[in-house]
Amino acid sequence: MSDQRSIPVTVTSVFEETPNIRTIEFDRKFIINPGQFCMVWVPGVDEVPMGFSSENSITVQKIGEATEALFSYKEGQRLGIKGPLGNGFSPKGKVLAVAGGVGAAPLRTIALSGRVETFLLGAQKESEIPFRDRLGNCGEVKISTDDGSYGHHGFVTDLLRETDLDEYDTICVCGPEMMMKGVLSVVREKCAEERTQFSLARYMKCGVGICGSCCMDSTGLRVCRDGPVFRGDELLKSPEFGKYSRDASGRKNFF
Amino acid sequence: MSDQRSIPVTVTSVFEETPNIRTIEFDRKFIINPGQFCMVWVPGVDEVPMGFSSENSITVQKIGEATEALFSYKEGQRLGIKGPLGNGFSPKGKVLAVAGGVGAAPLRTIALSGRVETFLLGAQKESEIPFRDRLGNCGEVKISTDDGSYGHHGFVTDLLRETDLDEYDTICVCGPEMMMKGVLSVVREKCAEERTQFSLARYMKCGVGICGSCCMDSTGLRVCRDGPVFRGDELLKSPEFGKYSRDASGRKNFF
Amino acid sequence: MITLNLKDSVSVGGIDLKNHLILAAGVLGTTGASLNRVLESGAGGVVTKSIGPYPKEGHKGPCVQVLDGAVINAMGLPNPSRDFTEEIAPLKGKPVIASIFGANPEEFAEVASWFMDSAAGFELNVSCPHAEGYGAQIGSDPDLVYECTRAVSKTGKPVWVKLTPNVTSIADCGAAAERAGASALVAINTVRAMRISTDLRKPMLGNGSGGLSGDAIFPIAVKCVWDLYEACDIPIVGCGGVSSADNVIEMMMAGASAVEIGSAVLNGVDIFEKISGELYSGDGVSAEEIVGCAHE
Amino acid sequence: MITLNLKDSVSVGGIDLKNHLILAAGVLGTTGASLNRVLESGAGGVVTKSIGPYPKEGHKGPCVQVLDGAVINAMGLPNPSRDFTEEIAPLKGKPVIASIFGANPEEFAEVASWFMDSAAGFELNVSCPHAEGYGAQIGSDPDLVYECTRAVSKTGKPVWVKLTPNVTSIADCGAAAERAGASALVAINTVRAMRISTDLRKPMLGNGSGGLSGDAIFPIAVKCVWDLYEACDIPIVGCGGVSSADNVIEMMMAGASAVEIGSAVLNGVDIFEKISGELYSGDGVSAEEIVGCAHE
Ligand SMILES: Cc1cc2nc3c(=O)[nH]c(=O)nc-3n(C[C@H](O)[C@H](O)[C@H](O)COP(=O)(O)OP(=O)(O)OC[C@H]3O[C@@H](n4cnc5c(N)ncnc54)[C@H](O)[C@@H]3O)c2cc1C
Ligand SMILES: Cc1cc2nc3c(=O)[nH]c(=O)nc-3n(C[C@H](O)[C@H](O)[C@H](O)COP(=O)(O)OP(=O)(O)OC[C@H]3O[C@@H](n4cnc5c(N)ncnc54)[C@H](O)[C@@H]3O)c2cc1C
Ligand SMILES: Cc1cc2nc3c(=O)[nH]c(=O)nc-3n(C[C@H](O)[C@H](O)[C@H](O)COP(=O)(O)O)c2cc1C
Ligand SMILES: Cc1cc2nc3c(=O)[nH]c(=O)nc-3n(C[C@H](O)[C@H](O)[C@H](O)COP(=O)(O)O)c2cc1C
Ligand code: FES
Ligand code: FES
Repeated sequence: MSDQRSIPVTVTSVFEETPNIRTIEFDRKFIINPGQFCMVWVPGVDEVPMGFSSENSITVQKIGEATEALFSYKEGQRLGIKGPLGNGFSPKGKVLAVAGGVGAAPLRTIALSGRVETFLLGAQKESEIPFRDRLGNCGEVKISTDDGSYGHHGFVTDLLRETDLDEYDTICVCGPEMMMKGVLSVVREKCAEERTQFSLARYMKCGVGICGSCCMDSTGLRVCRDGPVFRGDELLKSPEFGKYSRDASGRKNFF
Repeated sequence: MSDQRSIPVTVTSVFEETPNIRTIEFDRKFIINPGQFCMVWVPGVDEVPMGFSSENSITVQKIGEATEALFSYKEGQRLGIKGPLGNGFSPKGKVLAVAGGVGAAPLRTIALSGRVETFLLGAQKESEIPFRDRLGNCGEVKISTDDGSYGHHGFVTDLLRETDLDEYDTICVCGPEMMMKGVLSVVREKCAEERTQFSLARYMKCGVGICGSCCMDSTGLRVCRDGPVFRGDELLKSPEFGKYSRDASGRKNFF
Repeated sequence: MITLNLKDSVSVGGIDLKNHLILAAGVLGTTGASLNRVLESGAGGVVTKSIGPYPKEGHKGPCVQVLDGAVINAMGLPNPSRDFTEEIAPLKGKPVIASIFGANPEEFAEVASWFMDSAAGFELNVSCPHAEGYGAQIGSDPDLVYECTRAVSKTGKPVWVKLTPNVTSIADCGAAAERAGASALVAINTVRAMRISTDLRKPMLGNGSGGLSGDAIFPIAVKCVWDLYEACDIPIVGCGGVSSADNVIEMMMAGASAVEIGSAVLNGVDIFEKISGELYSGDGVSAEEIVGCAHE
Repeated sequence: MITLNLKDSVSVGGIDLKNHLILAAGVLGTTGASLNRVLESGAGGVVTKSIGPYPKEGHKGPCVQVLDGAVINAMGLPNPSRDFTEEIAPLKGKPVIASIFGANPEEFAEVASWFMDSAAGFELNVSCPHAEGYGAQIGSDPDLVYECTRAVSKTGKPVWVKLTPNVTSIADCGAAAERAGASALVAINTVRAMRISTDLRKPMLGNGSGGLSGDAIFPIAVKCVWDLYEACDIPIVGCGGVSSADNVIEMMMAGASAVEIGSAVLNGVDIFEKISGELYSGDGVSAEEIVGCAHE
């Protein structure tokens, strides 16, 4: 039973990616696999899962109580970081990254290591694009916006459909589940589901694989520990992926 | 805080040294320094300190409840052994061993390793001499008996007085405290107290250095952990050595 | 090491198990799929997450810290309440024990009524140390233990009562459950505990304090099992810090007829398989031979 | 890490100490020489072995097992009784706290009377979990805690009352001691526990069960200190599993004004010096600043 405790860190800088997304850098580097996450303890508020967006940062989208509290964090303030947690991506060979919104955060760690050939990034509108010019040295970055205010007018799945997947050895995906569901059907059409890796989000209470709140149907695999990254062919078998997830109490919510 | 737990052992043989002394061998070898001891758990009875008389044996003199119970042990029966405990002897160069009765037990471990030049052994009478022909290959074994029934008629201190201590680098002593007190005054006369090492016995409840029942005046050193072996020059400063010891309740008993 | 002989089925407190190793309540027990996974990976039975009369979201995080080889948690009994019936419906017939809680005998009876069909039996959580009005707040009072147990034992289904060590006398609570018709006692739930981050100057759990589990509490659990074995005649299920086959044997010698395993799943969900691998052998002794043998 | 500023003297519950680190009762406390050695090796104060109205030999061995990073002991309160006065007489004027026990208020008062001169104050052992008729058998009943405390607080000397975690509410016991005039509360004594040798099929302590101490109980002790800090106004001395400077700070943040250290002496008698070395520095904060700060 190895320790999984909250390590205190001090915020060293805050970068405003978009009006709703901020990258918080701290004074401690964690040894991570790309796609691993941490449980971020916001003292007095809550503890929530966040992907590492680099070895010493998280990138937070304002959603509710904990993320709003995080949003107000300034240099010098302290957080607890429990991690790295989960399996992370296993990028091999040429990598295609497919991100929706803040889902770019964990994919950025592959890009920072110079291993992403092509990065497809979808956002609602130009002002909502995170990590602009901060994605590391990818071969190519293609952006889509729902309203067409920047890049391709449409969804990131459109960009994906145009892409010759045979050129890539690994496809790594992270974003809202309905977007990932769309990605799954595209890669399936192109018979690439086995080399596509999806980073899932489920309600996480412990993050370390003991409480069971993040388990997927019908394998019972824990997103926090057996995941968060699962292969497309695994997800195709799941009655849950793209259909529902469970809330804090364990009740199902359908997307 | 490293483990100090009772390890179960099975008795493999019992050797009758004398009518009152038996050597109990068990199926597990401990890595010991000569002079280290163990706490012997006699299930259902008590736990008492005993020197290792070899890496896989203890040698027990029948005295009271626990030792009587041990005395009845047969092959196949089980004991708990906590150890090795304490510092043990630090024999260097040519070694002279001086034993009284069952005090020969811890000294035997030096002899078994072939490092004893001369072994002086005192007993009450011939039948009470332990380890006859079983002391390993000492250069020489000299025996005294109180009643003269074997060897020198008199005390082991007489043998010591006749010995040229300058020939030895280390003198290791174990036996009843009054005998050791005698030895201390002989070695002191011969200015050898600094290279003489005495193995002491005090009432031991824990054996691991936490309870305080074995502490010596006036240093407060624990016989179980800082000892049981102390140099003669240290003991000369002790107001306790050769005068009194404490019983199970901590009250002083004068010799 | 002593090994056990595993018969076709192990019956403890009215419930038929596949072996002596049971998943403890609240650990990987939120969904039917997860419970099924643990059964498939070698558990002889599983206890569900504790289910109460109303859905609960539980405490704010951090809910769990794993430090110095121990776990502290303050989940706050999150549960989907009645919706949980559909989680375990597909497991009907398997050794699934529904852990239930309530604030009074009526609530216990009501929650129990939902699982009459799907569960092999009930485990009453009168022992969670960090849930206002529930758990240990009931389990510390032998009269309330009696009444809540009675309310569920009336159903005729096997009722295990899970006790808290955070009382002056666990034996009194066990005896009350026994009088009320419990078919087994489970000991123990977590031990009241707290850690504080000296850097952040705040308790490390969102709820402030929580419950200690894992290796650290094994000696406490053994003692509780021992005391219950002396005081009661119904079977005891040992729980707390079990992580090896030797721990299982030790619990049994103290008086446990089976054991529950929680925190040790942190070492891997295959912990049940691993322990069984060491615990059972063709020429092992029968469990009856060693249950309580250290009392002799 | 936060460090503390060490003033010339630290006063806790009416007793002047040399620093915040005190040797816990029953550990290396059987003789005056041993207590003196611990003081010389850096302890800010020392508590003696618990002394009772009659000499006691204690339980049969094994009395102590150190396993899985924890200690279990069942010494059985061995003590020389009144003879102990001569042990600590030479230490007069030093921060020596006499731990005393009795079966009733009269016995407590009598034993206290022997040490009026030699001890800086008293610590009442109403918390040892393995001594028939003494210790926790008194400490589990707030009324008895009140009476025994009252009997000694009448002497006018500082009285610390050492509490057991093996109760439903340690706060109730602490409040009783406070009402009776205690000048500080010490939390905690050992936690009821037992280990069994699966090879020998017998409990590993001569007495059967005993008390758990060391690292394993630190989170339990922190919680007890926390609860007492919420319930009482007199100073609290934290005890249980403290083995590092960070542990000291954590206990203080939970509400302790000083700490006692027992089992960690297994790491070496110089543990006090080692911890002070890390705990204190010229630019450290004052202890008052952090005592109880995690409650805010
Ligand atoms: C593995 C993983 C990685 C993630 N990485 C990022 C990231 O890099 N950046 C980012 O902005 N967000 C990330 N999230 C999502 C993030 O955890 C939620 O946005 C956050 O928990 C919302 O908390 P809140 O208190 O602000 O919102 P609340 O008001 O409490 O809830 C709003 C919604 O957020 C989700 N949520 C709340 N609490 C949790 C929880 N404990 N676990 C999971 N979901 C929760 C639920 O869907 C909930 O309905 C990740 C989630 C997971 C599971
Ligand atoms: C370091 C050390 C090494 C020893 N080595 C040996 C050895 O190799 N062979 C051997 O025969 N004896 C040895 N002894 C002595 C042995 O421990 C006692 O003879 C034994 O404990 C007696 O126990 P009992 O129950 O039979 O006697 P009891 O009837 O209980 O007591 C008789 C006397 O034995 C001594 N004694 C009893 N219990 C203890 C105890 N827990 N610790 C210390 N002394 C005790 C006391 O002096 C007591 O008065 C050693 C003692 C020590 C301290
Ligand atoms: C994360 C977590 C959640 C728990 N939830 C519950 C619960 O819902 N109901 C319950 O009775 N016990 C619950 N427990 C207590 C365990 O069932 C078990 O009694 C305790 O953890 C001791 O066993 P262990 O040391 O094997 O973990 C929980 C324990 C943990 C660690
Ligand atoms: C060997 C041993 C003997 C003890 N004897 C006493 C005692 O006589 N009186 C007492 O109040 N506490 C006694 N205790 C309890 C300690 O004082 C302390 O409360 C407990 O060990 C927890 O602290 P620790 O984890 O630092 O050891 C004893 C503990 C040990 C390990
Ligand atoms: S969040 Fe607890 S098991 Fe995944
Ligand atoms: S016997 Fe306990 S300290 Fe030596």
